[in-house]
Formats: sequence, C-alpha cells, structure tokens
Amino acid sequence: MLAEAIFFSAVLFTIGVIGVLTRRNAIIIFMCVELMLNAVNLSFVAFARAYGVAGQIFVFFVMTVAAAEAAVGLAIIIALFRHKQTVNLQNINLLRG
Amino acid sequence: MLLQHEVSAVGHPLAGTVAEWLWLLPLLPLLGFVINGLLSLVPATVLGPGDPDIAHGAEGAHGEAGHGVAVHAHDSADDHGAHGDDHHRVVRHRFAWLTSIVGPAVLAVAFGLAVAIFLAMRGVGEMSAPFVQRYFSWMPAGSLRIDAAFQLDQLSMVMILVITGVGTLIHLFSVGYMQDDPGYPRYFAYLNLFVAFMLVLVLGASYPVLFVGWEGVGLCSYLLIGFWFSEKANADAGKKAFIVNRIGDFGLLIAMFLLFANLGALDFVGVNEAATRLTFGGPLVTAICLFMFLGCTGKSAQIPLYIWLPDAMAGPTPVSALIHAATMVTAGVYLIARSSVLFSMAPVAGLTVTVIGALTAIFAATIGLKQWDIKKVLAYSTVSQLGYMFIGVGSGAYVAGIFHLVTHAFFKALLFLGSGSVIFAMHAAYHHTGSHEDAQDMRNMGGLSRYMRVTWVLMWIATLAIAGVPFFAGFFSKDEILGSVFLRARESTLADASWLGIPGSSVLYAAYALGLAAALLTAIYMTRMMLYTFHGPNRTGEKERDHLGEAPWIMTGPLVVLGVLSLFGGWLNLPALTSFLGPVGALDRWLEPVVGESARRVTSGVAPEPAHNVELALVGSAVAIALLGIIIAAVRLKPARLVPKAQAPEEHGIERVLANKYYVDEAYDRVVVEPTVGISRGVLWKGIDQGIIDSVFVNGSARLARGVASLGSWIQSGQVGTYAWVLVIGVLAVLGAFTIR
Amino acid sequence: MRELLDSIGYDSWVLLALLVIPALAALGIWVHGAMLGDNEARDRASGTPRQIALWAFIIEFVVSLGLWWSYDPSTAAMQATLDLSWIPSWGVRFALGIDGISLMMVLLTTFLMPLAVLGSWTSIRLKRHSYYALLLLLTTGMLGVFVARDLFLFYVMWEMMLVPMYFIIGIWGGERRIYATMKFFIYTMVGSMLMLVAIVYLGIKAGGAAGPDFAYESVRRMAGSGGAMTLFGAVVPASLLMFLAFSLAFAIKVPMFPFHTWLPDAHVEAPTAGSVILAGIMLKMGTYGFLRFALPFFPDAAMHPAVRTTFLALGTIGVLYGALVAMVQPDFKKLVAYSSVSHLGFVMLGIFALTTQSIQGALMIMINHGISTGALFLLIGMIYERRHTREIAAYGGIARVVPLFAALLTFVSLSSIGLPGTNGFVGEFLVLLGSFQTTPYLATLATLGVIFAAAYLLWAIQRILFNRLHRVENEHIPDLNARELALMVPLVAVILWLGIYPAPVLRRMEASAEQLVTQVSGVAPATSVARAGNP
Amino acid sequence: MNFMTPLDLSIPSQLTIALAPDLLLMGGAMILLLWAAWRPEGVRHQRTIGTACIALIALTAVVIGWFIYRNATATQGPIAVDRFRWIADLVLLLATAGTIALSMDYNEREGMMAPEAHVLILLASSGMMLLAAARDLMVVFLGIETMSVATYVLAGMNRRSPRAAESAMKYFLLGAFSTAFLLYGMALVYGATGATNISVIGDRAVQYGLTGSPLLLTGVALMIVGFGFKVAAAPFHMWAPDVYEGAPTPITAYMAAAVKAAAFAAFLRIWYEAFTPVYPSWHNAIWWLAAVTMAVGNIVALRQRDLKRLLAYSSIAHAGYLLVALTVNSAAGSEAFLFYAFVYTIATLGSFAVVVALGEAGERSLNVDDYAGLWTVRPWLAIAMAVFMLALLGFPVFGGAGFFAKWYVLKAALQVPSPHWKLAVVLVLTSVVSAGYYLYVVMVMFMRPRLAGAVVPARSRGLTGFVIAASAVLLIALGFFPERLVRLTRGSAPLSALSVPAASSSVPLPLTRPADR
Repeated sequence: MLAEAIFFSAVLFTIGVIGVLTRRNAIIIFMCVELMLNAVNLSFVAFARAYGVAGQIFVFFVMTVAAAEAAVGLAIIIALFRHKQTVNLQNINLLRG
Repeated sequence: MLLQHEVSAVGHPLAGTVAEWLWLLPLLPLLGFVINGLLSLVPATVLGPGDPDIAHGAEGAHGEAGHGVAVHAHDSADDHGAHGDDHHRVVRHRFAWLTSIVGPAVLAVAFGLAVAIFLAMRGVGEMSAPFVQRYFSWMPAGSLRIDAAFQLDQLSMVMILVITGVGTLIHLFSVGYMQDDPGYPRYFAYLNLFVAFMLVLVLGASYPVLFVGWEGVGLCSYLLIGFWFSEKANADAGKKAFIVNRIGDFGLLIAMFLLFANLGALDFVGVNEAATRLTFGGPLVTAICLFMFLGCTGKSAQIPLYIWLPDAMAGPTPVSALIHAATMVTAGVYLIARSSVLFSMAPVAGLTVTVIGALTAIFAATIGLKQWDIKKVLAYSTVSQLGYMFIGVGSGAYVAGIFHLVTHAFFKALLFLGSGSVIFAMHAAYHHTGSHEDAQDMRNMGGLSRYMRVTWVLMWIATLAIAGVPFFAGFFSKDEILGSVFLRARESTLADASWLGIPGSSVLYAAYALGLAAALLTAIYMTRMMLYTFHGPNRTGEKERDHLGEAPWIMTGPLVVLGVLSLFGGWLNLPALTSFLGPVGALDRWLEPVVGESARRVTSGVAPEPAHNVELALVGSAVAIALLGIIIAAVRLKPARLVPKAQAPEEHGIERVLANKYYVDEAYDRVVVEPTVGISRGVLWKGIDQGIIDSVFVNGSARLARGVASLGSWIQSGQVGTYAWVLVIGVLAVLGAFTIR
Repeated sequence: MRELLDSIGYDSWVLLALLVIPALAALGIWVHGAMLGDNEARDRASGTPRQIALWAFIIEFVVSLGLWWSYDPSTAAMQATLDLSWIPSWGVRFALGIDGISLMMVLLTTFLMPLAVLGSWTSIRLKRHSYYALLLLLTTGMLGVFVARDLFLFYVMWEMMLVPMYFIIGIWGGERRIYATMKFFIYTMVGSMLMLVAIVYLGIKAGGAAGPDFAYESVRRMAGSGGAMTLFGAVVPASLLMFLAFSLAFAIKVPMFPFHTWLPDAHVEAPTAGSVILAGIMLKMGTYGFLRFALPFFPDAAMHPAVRTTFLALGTIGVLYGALVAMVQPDFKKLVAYSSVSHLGFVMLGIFALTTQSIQGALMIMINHGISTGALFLLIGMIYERRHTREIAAYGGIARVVPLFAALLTFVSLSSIGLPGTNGFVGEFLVLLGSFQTTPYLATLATLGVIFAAAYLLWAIQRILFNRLHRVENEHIPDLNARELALMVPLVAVILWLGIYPAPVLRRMEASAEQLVTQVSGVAPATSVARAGNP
Repeated sequence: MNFMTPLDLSIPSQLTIALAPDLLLMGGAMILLLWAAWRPEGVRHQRTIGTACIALIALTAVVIGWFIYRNATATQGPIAVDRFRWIADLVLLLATAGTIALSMDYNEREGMMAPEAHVLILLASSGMMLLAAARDLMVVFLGIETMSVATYVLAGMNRRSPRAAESAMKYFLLGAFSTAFLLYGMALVYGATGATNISVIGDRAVQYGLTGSPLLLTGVALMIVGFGFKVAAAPFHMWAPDVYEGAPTPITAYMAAAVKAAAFAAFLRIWYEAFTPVYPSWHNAIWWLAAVTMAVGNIVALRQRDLKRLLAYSSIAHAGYLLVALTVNSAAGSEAFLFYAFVYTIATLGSFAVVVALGEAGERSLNVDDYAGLWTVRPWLAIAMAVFMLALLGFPVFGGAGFFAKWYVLKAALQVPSPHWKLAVVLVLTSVVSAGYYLYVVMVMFMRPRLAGAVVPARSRGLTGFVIAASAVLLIALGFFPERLVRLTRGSAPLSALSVPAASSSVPLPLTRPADR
C-alpha cells in the first residue's frame, strides 16, 4: 500500500515537473506546480500512516501555504497581464543576459 | 676607515718610501677629471675666430635657454661632411685656459711621482715580492674577499712609466690640438679619467680591481671615440668599441669565476701561489687562460674582436695615440704577462695566443696595405703590432712582449701624433677655404714634407722604427720576439705540446714565418704611407696649399721627445749581439722577479741562449726583410700618379677586398648583429612575448573567460521555460552526484 | 650613534613609526583635501599635499636611517622587533622585525620615496591630494611587507600595496593605463591568491590544535615537513605544492620569465613615480619573498634538483631574454622595463644558486636595480615632461641641448650596465661569481647578459643623446632645473658609493645571507674570512 | 528569567520565550500594518512607518542582544536557542533595517507611496528569523514560505514597472517550482526517518543505519535543490539575475543580502544537524555545487554592464563561497559562514545603496558606464563604492573586512584533517576572475572621464547616504579590528555540532567522510 502511494506520488510529481517544463502559459505552469505540491502531500499522508500524525500536520501547513501562495501568485500574474496583455511566458523576457 | 692600511706591507723594502704614495697616482688624474668635468658642465663657450655660421648654429642650439655649452660639436649647419674629419668648429670654452693647465699638469705630476717611485724601487735593489697596499675592503662576501688594493712590482712600474710618460706628452699635444674645440674641458676630463683607470688597471692587486680599470678604460675609450657624437658614425664607433670589448670582458669575467671557483683566490699573489698546484697543461688552467685571452682579444683588438679598433679612429687623433696605440690596447699584453704563471702552465693556451697573434699580425698588415685614411693605416698597423706582442707573450717570451709594448708605445704614439699634426695642418688649410674635402685621406695629401719639416723627419724616424730598421727602437723589440719564437719552436714546453693536433713546434715555426711576412708588409705599408703623405706632388688643392704649415710648438714638442724615445728605446733591452751599444738585457733583469719563473717554465728551465750564428741569421733575415719592404714600396709606388680622393677611380679585385677590410664588418653584421636583432624583435618580442605569452595565455585566458561568460549570458535567455529546464537538469545532476562516491 | 639611539629606545618603536608616519601623513592630506570642499579649491591648494608628502618622506627617511647604525651585523636574528596582539582568535599578530635582508629593502624604500615625490613634483597636476595620499599609503604597505614577521600580516600588506598602485597607474598613467593597470592587478592577484591558500594552510599546520599560528618562525619550523596531496591522481609532496604557490606569487612579482608581460605595460603606462616605485621597490618584493619565505620554508622543494634547475634556467633565460627584447624596444620606458626583467633574472639566478656570494650579490642587485632603474625612470620622466614622448626615435643628438641630462643619463645607464666602480658591477659580479660555483654553465650563459646589457642601453642612449639633432622640436628643450638636479644628486652619490665602497652594506647582510644558505642547504658555508676582521 | 537552566521547549510558555524576538517582530509588524493601512498614502506617512519599522527592528535586536548576553540555551525542540540563531538574526535585522532605510528614499523617488511595503519587509524578515531558528522541517517550510511569499510581492512592488512585474512573476513561478522540490525532499526525508525534527532525523539516521537509504538520500538531494534555489547556487541560480534586475533596487539588496543569509542559515543548520551522518553522500554534490556556483557567478558577471545584474551575478558567486563553508561540515565552517554573512551583507547593502543613490527616477542610469568619472563629481560615493567592490573582491585594508571573510572561509576549508585545498584553489582562482568585474566598476568610476553631457548626480538623500557611509565605515573598521566580531561568531556552531563530545572548533565532526576529491 505504502509503496503504491509513494509511486503514485512520484508519478504525479513527475507529471507536474513535465508540465512546468513543457507549458508556456503562466497559469498552467502554476497549476502544474500545485500538482507537484499535491503529489508531495500525498507522500506525506502516506508516510503518516506509518509514522503518525506529523506528516498529516505537515500537509495542512502545505495546503495553507499553497493557498497563500496562490493568492499572491495570481495577483502577480494579473499585474503582469496588465502590462503585457498576455500570460504566455515566451513573450515575457525583458529581463535576460 | 676608508683608507685603513694593513700591516701586510710593513715588512716590504718599499714600505716607508715614496712608494707609499702609490694611491696618489690614479687619484691625480681623477682630480683632473673632476675639475675638467665640472668645467665642462659650465655653459661657457666663447666664439672663436672665423666661421660665420658658428654664431648661427650656436644661436639655434641654445635659444632662450642660454645653454652655451650646447655647442659641443658641429651640427648640420656647418658639418664639414668629411667622414672621420678630426677638426670641428672653432669655439673656445671660456675656461679653456684652466683646462690647459689642469689637464696636463696632473699627468706631469703623476709622471714625476712615478719616476720618484721608480727611483725608490731602483734604490731598494732586489725586490722579489710585490709591494701590495690594501686600502679598504671592497667586496667581502662569505669566503670571498676582494680588497681595494694596489700592487707595485717591476711590471706595473714599467706600465706606469709608459702611461704617465707617454700620457703626459699626449696631453700636452692635445692642448694644441683640441683647445679650440667647444668640448675642450670635456675632452680633458675624459682623457684624465682614462689615465686614472689605466693606472688602476696596471696597479690593481687583484683581477677584480684590474677589471675596474679594464672596463673603465673601455668606458673612456667609448666616450672619446664618440667625442664628436653628433656624427652618427662616431657614436656608432664608440658603441661598437664598448660592446666588442664587453665580449672580451665576458671572457675575463669567466676566467675570474673559474679562478675563484677552483683556486679560491682572485688577488695576483694568491692566484700565483695557488696556480702552481694546478695540473700542468690541464683542461682547467687551459680554460682559464683561454677565457682570459678572450678578454685580451677584445681589449687588444686581436682576431676575432679586432674590428672595433679601426673604427675607433673616429675619435680625436691624440686619443688614438694614447688609448688606441700606446696604452689601453696593450692591456691584453699586460694581462698575459701579469698572468704569466697561469699561461706558462697551459701550453695549449700559449700556442693559441701565439697563433692568434701571428694571424692578426699578418691579417691586419694586409689590410693596412690598401687603406687611404692615414689614421686607418696606423690603426691596422697597431692591430698588427699588437699581434706581434701576443706572439711574444704567447710563446712565453714575456719580456719581449712587454719590450715591444714599450717601444711600440713610443713610435706608434709618435706616428699618431704626427698624423694628428698632418691632419691639423690639412684641416686648417681646408678650413680657411671652407672646403669640405677629407683632411685625413692620403690622396688629398702628398708633398707635405715641404710644409712641415719637423713632423716629416720625426715620422720617418717612427716609420723606420716600426719597420724594424736596425738600431731604431722597433728593431730590437721585434727582433727579440721573432727570435724568441724561433728558439721556442726548437725547444720548449710549447713545442712539446700539440695544438689542434699540430705539433707545437710547427705552430711556432709558422708563427715565426708569419711574423716575418708581417714585418715585410709593415715595412711596405708604412713606407707607402710616408710616400703618399709627405712625398711626391701635393694634391691638397691650389688654394688650400698656401695654408698648410707646421703645428705650434706645444704639439711638435712632444713629437720631438717621442722621436728621441723611438730612436733610443731599444737601449732598454739590448740583445747580447749588440753588447757594444750598452748594458745588455736591462729589461730582462728588471722583469725577472715577475715573469722569470714563468718564462723558465716555458723553456723547460733552459735559458734561451741561441748559438751565435743562429742569432746572426735571425737578425739578418729580419733586417733584410725590413729593408726589402721599404725598397719594394719605394720602387713600386708612384706618389706622382695618385689623384685626389674626389677623382679617385674605384678599386677592383683583391684591392677592393683589402680596402673593404675583407668585408669582415659586413660579415659580422650579417651573421651576428642582424640575426640577433631580428630574432629579438621577430621571435622573442613579437613572437614569444606578444604572440604567445600575452596573446595566448594572458589575454587568451581573459578572452576565454569572456567567451564562457557570453555562453552563460546566452543561456540566460529570459525564458522561464529555459530556467526550469536548467533547474531540472540541475536536479538530475545533484541526484547523479549522490551516486558517485 | 648607537648609544644615542639606545637612549631614545629607538629599536622598540622605529618599525612601527615607519609604518605609521606615512599613514598619518596620508590621513593629513586626506583631511586637508576634505576640508577644502570642492574640486576648485582643492586644485588651488594643490601645492600643499606634495609638501606634506615630501616632508613626511624625508622624516621617514631620517627615522629609518637610524637602523643603519642600530642594526647589529654580527647576528642574523630579527632585530628592532615589535610584537603586538592583533587578532588573537586567529593567531594573528602584529609582529615586526628586520634582518640584514629587510634592512636594506627598508632603507631602499625610504630612500627612494622622497625622490619619487620630487619626480612627481610638476608632472602630476591633477588630483594631487589623492595622488600623494596614495603614494604614502603605498609606502606603508611596502614597508609592511618588508618588516612583517607574521605571515598573515605580510599577506595583508602584500595585498594592500596593490590597490594604491592600481590607482596610481590607472588614474595618472599614460594612454593605455587602464589596460596596463588591470593587467598588473589581475596578474599579481593570480599569484598572490594561490599564495594565500598556502599561507592559510601553513598557518593552520603550524598552529596545530591550538588554532592557527602565523608567526614566521613557527611556520618555518613546520612548513617543510611531511604531508602529501593528490593531484590528478599523482601523489605530490605538500611542501612542493606550497613552494610552487609561493613561488608563483613571487615569480610574477619579480617578474620572472615567462610571467613578466605585465611589467612592460605597467612600467610604460605608470607615471614617473609609479615606475620608480614599481621597478625600484615592488619588484624586489618578489625576490624578497623568495629569500624570506619560499626558500627557508621549503628547502627540500626548492633544492630539489629539478625545481632548482628550472628556476636557475628561468633566471638565466630572463637575463638573456630580457636583454634581447629590451634591445629592440622603440619605447625607452619599455626598454628599461625589459632591462628589469634581465636584471631580476640575475637576482633569481643568484638566489637559487645559493652561495653566500650569490645571495649577497642578489641583494646588491636588488638595491642597485632600485637605485639605477629608479634613476633611469626619473630621467625618462624629466625628458617626457619636456617633450611628451618616450619614443627613442623622437630624440637624437640632444646631448648638445641638455648636457646635464645627457651626462646623468649616460652615467646612470653605465651603472645599469654594470660598469665597475658603479653599484651595478658589484651585484652582478657577486651573483655570477657565486652562481658559477654551483651552476657554471648557466652562470656562463648569464654572463652573456653583460654584453647584451651594454648593447641595448648604449644603443638606446646613442639614439637619444647622440647622433645628429634632426628634429626642430628637440632644439629648445630646457636642461634640468635645480629640483631635478637635487633629486639626482643623491642617486648619483649612492651609485658611486655602492660601487666603490659597498663593504658596509655587504657586511650588514652577510650574516643573514649565510644563515639563509645554512637553512636552505643544510650545510654551513665556508667560514667567512671577512667577517672575522670587521666589526 | 533565569537562563542558567535550558529552556524546556515542550512547555508552551518557555517556547514562547524562546520565540520572543520573532514574535515581537511579527506582532509589531501586524500592528504597523494596521497603522499603515489606516492613514492615507503619502510621503510623510511612508517615512513615519519606515522609521517605526526601523525602531521595531532595533527593539528586536536589543532583545536578541539580551539573549546573547544571558547565553540562553534550550532543550531539543522545534526551535533552536543558540548563538548561531542570534547572530544570524542580527545579520538579518541589519540587512532589513538597511533595506527599509533605502526603501524610504527609493520609494519616495520612484513615487511608490505604499507604506505597507516596509511592513512587508518586516514580515519577510520574521519569516527569515524563523528560518534561522528552525529545527523542525515544518518550521523550516513555514519560514521559507513566509519569507518567499512576502518577497514575491516585494519584487513586484512597483506596479508601474513591467520589469518589476516580470521579475516578480519569474521569482514566483520558479520559487514555487523549487519549493515543490524542497517539499518533496522533506517528504522523502520524513518517509525515511519518520521524523521532522532535524536532530531526531540525524539521530535516527545513525540509529537505524539509514546512511545508505535511497529514500533519505533522494530526499537530501531534492532538499539541496530547494535550498540551492533560495541561495541562488548554480545551476539553480537562473532566476536571480533577472529578478534582481527587475526588482526595486532596495529589494534587490534585500534579496541579495537577507534572503540569501536566511536560507543559508537554515541550509547550514539542517545539513549540520540532520545530515551529518550522510555527509559522505552529499559531500560530492555540495562540493560541485560550490565550485560550479563560484565559477558561473564570477565568469558570467564579466559580461554584465547593468550594475544590478552585475551585483546579482556577484551574489551568486558569493553563494558559492558560502557553500564552501557548508562543504567542510565543521564548526569552523559555521563560524566562517556567520562572519562572511555579516561582512557580505554590509558590503552588498552598501553597494546597492550606491546604486540607489545614483539611480534616477524610473530606474535609469544603472549601467556601469553611467558611472564614468564619478570620482570627479561625487568623490565620496565613488570611494565608498570602491570600498564595497574591494570588500566583495576580498581585499584587505581598502576592502576592509572583505578579506577576512574570505580568509575565514579558506581557513574553514583547510582546517580539517584532509583539507579541501582544491576547493580552496577554485575559490581563489574564481576570485581572481571576479577582479575582472569588480575592478571594472572601480576603473570606470576613477579612470574613465565623465561622459560628455552626463548630468551630475544629485546629492544622495539622507538615509541612503547614511547607509553608504555607515557600511563603508563599518567595513573599514572591521578591516582593522575584526577581533570582536570573530569572538562573537566563535563557538556559534549549530547545536548538534557543538553537542558532539570533546568537539572544539578545530576538530571536525567525528564522522567518516571520503577523502578529499
């Protein structure tokens, strides 16, 4: 059971990574990151079954923080959209070198 | 503290005599140098007579700055054009009078002191050990101890007398010759400094102190050759002299290093003591002697380093007389005589010296045959005569070498000063008419005997002396050298040794033969010089002829004295054959404590007493050769057919080769100088320095870093996607690093 | 004299004073400049900083002169020592002291600095406050290098002096000053950074469990011992790597072929005083480093035949290479710069030949080169101020116009050539004589440098002073003025003094040189004859 | 309160005491936030809030000083009470105070009248302090996120600037991405050991023989990624130049100084306390991370002409130097880290302050070449900047304590039984490379003539000037007298490193580690 959960979590995490690597839309990338976080949560929960409550508490922290992060992140993306009228990251490279 | 005497000399017979004042000898000319040197820095020229363009040139030179002394020499405005022309603008220095007094006076006093010391030495009679005076410690370093010390012995006494004696005469001559030159005090400063260094050279009690004088005289030679430095040729000649001499000095330095590394001593007394412990004829002592001889070839203008001496004629003529004939160039001979202990231990080195000497003698003599510049003839003659001296000292006839050194100093100084007198007259003549002809080319002379009787007579005396006509000074000394070589070819350690596989005796016989041949040529070219200069019709020019005339007494006076010495110099060391003339072998006896033992080592302890008939034959052949040479020249040469330089046709064939001195200078240029400069510039500087080290390594690493930086900047594309990719690659790399232990 | 010095406790404060005086003077100039407010006011009062600097340096020189008498030549031990706590947690002490080697370097520095100020007197026109303040700070750094007895302190001083020089070249230098100064700085830094690693390593090793210890003697005792490191799979003795790290830093500073290419650029572009200091003092730090650190610390590494031969060969190559390249330089300053490579090659040869004579000779060359090359740079600076070119070809025949300059240039060149009777000869002779005993063939090759030296310098002065005066603009060059003469006189005097009577100098360095030979070779040199007789 | 006995962190009241500085700062920040929101935006208000923030920081610092003075200790728990934490806190507070001071001037110039910005900085700082104190992965995560989320916002604070928006977006996306790795790493570590408390993790790793556990090692590796990102270590540094360039200059200074120091403090503590048992496994990774970071940062900086970007790469390079201190895994390493962080913070703050002083409204004149001839018009600024550059380069005397910082790291690298001399060599050689750009800045200021038509920069505003002067003076003073600071950092290794029996500062952790590479 544990092994499957871990494996599933790893797969989910990898999907998230691949999403970040391949997509160009800021929102979708952010969603992929959220996917990765949830994969981690899954791991925590799975481990918590073996070790006790600490893992589950961790998951709560992660969820809370992710929510805060989402709020800030979306605000940033909107601010950017105001300047660029796009959230396609390929068009956003004022800063480079 | 500076002049702390050491007690070592206390027991010496000379202690407490006037010889204690030895240190004053070089100090006196040094004082002259200081005074004249300061005067030369005083901007104080006054315009001399004539030369309207002087004022113009002077004005151009000082401008508002008002540095009058700036007019050291002719500038482009009134260059007389003639290459090697001795006489320049007539601008007398304000303090010329003071220089005229100080310059010769210090020398005269020094000569007086030298004579006094000589008398003191005569007075104490037998003196086997040198009189060494230590003044202060010069270079103490560990086991090395070099003192500033002077050494007086019979050999240095001879040298001192020649230097101060002939030196005084030449200084006096210079007063007349140079006083209208704007650089007059500077000239005397250099000349005085030269004498000071020359005295240090012969007085030094160790090789390093000798070396001080050795390089010091080289410096003065450099300065005096380039005295009229505004002419590139003169400056070139000075530089050439210095650098070529440095090549020789390299040898001398190595010799010193070898001495110290193997004998642990550098003072003459110590070296002579330790030298006897060396293996006779061993590689070490041979190497020491050969390196030392390399030094001699530089200073004394022997093959292969003779090339600077003819060029050195660019200096004022009295300089040629003093430095490049009478004193400095003979330093090599002195050095070998001084190191006779070492050389007598190294037969191969001795043979080398002899061979080089003989080759130089004949080689220079052939070149002398075709020179037109009167001073160049004398220059090659000097080289040739120096070759003789080396034949002498090389073959172990040290006294003969020194003897020839002394007589040569007399007659060659006379010849040079005589030629100076001629040039002085020529120049004055051309100067009056404003002509730009060459005042030193014999083709522009001819028949001068009518205008300058005294010079003419005295020059003939010197010519006969150098040619080896009996009873003139050169006859005795040259004869002694040739005779010694011949005898040593028969039996001596040299004859027993082999040189490059050739038996030593053959080498010495060959040297003898070459010496004879050179004697023949000497007689020819000297007679040629006299004929072209003083005899036949005059070619100076119609207008100029009226201005030719004898030099003032201050110049002819020294000539007369030298003439007397050239006549009777041979009395210094009469051979047994001429015992009717006076006491025999005075110099032999005088130098016995210094070189006697070494000479005996060469002759295997046998006194070189030739059979009477052999000696007669030797002398006879030498005399015959000399007379033959004079006769050939007198018969073959036709001064009347000569045309002035300006109209002279080009030479052809062997004549041209001789006139161009076998193209040796050109060869050296091609083989040594140009490749060195070329490689330095092309390969070392542009290639290695700028090309490899700087471009490839230094700036290359900077370029490399900047290249990598560009790559980094390029990856930093501003794309979040790229960054994420790099991050993930980083993740994989970190995970990978965990698998490596 | 000694009694007088003892009565004022001279030995106990002199070294500290030498470091503090220039720093305080720099502070004074800085305050003076700051109080003036704006640039215009500063430019108006620009005479003051040079006065302050000159007097500070003169006081410095006078103060340092006491060392000449207070120094006891009979022992190689550190003298005039001072040992204060600085950073106890790191085992770093503010420890000063001199032996015969540093004594001469200190005196050389204090002697040259006032002359450097006089040489800058009129040629530096802009931002004089900063210029002289930097010059003073530089002096503190340089003296610090020579008197530090603590490796950490030494390193701090070593790096410290780099910065003022960087600014001096970069701000007041010639056209390509920026390239030159960056090259100088980075080149030097490469070496010194590796040395830093070595110093840290040694300090830790010397201190053991009690924390680092950088005291010179403690480090020396520990440095050469044991330890190995793997480098690309090969096991290399740690002492060898440490030695190489030190050597690189010093070799660049010397500069030893092939690490010399910063030198021509830096020398050429630096203002006169910068060149004088670079050549006269800073190059000596490299050779000083070899004598003080690299050799005594790692005798085994340094005396390993392969290493030693390499250094001897590089020294010899430097002698010949520097001279040959100098010969073909069109720029006189560059020529002198390459001649420095040649001279310092002699020093390297002497150091690694490791005989009492060669070491003493090397020290003499270090002094002489400072004097002679310093004088040459000063003279070049004087003529540059008049004609604004250093191209040899731009001159010719000016001896007629500026006889005093000509006489001095000739004289100084001759001393640089090593004419006997001048200082140059003593050093070269001793080095070659000493080296000949250990490495005759290389010494013979190096002796050839004597010939080339004559060739390049005489050729150069011929093209500058002699030949025909062919340029109109050279006809009105004013000759040296009183200030310039006054600053040359001490140099000329020292050139002659060291040439004729160098014994007092040699005697003061003898014990230290012999101790070095003993330490490094492990064999005491043959008993000195000279020292027995001389107090 | 009596600190003679250690605080028992299982008791809530004692835990509160242990958290007092953090709580003070956080609580104070909340109140200030309300105050800031209460009043209309305006220049005066902005300054008032800023001043209040600095006062609050000062108060917190006093409290911390009191803890240091009383030498407080605590039992094992989620929070560390040790010197390491306090000194890291002081560094962070110093950086924060400087940043706020700069912001006050900067925001006024740029017309950003939001006083909340200062409070946000305080909140980020309280996250950092938590990070410095954390001994539990959960606290670490909380601290990191508190810090990061606040910093994302700060980076985009200037709403009128598209560059700031882009900067914030990049920071946010990549930050979140890396946080996921960090978190996944934590999960795996938790999975391997069953603990989130770092000392417990360390104990269990030894106890259960987990040193070869793939789960644990993968977790450690992924956590390296997360921290590597926060400290901007190559190859996780790509965000840094862009974000630093786009963010408002004071915030850039804040990120370069404080964010880096805080992340490093946690990095160091976790690796020292939890992962020392698996040191042989992560040593290689960190070694290469350090080497590559030093090389990349220093080399790529050579191409930069925008000063903020240049300093960004410089800060990457310095992360590399700090990683060296981590690599050695010894008490000397942590001392070196604290000393380095202190000096580096001052120098960074100072140099960015100069950028603030010389920048013109709208973030113009940030190119190095705009500084040409600065010396002739604003000598003091030029001199101060030279001091900062030399300090960052690591030069003694003129660069003040910069040299000592570098030397301390070197000492740490070499003061272990088998010294990391190759890493030391990489460090010094890349330092040489860094001379290429630090000195370029100095060169431009002092040796280039002023550009034709360049305006004379206005006199710097009071606080900026003060920050510059104070930084320069402090650096120089520390360059002569570092002893007090050294004393402060001595014996300040994280708890377990000290708790090892008979450990002294010169003895490394008593664990096997591979021979030096």
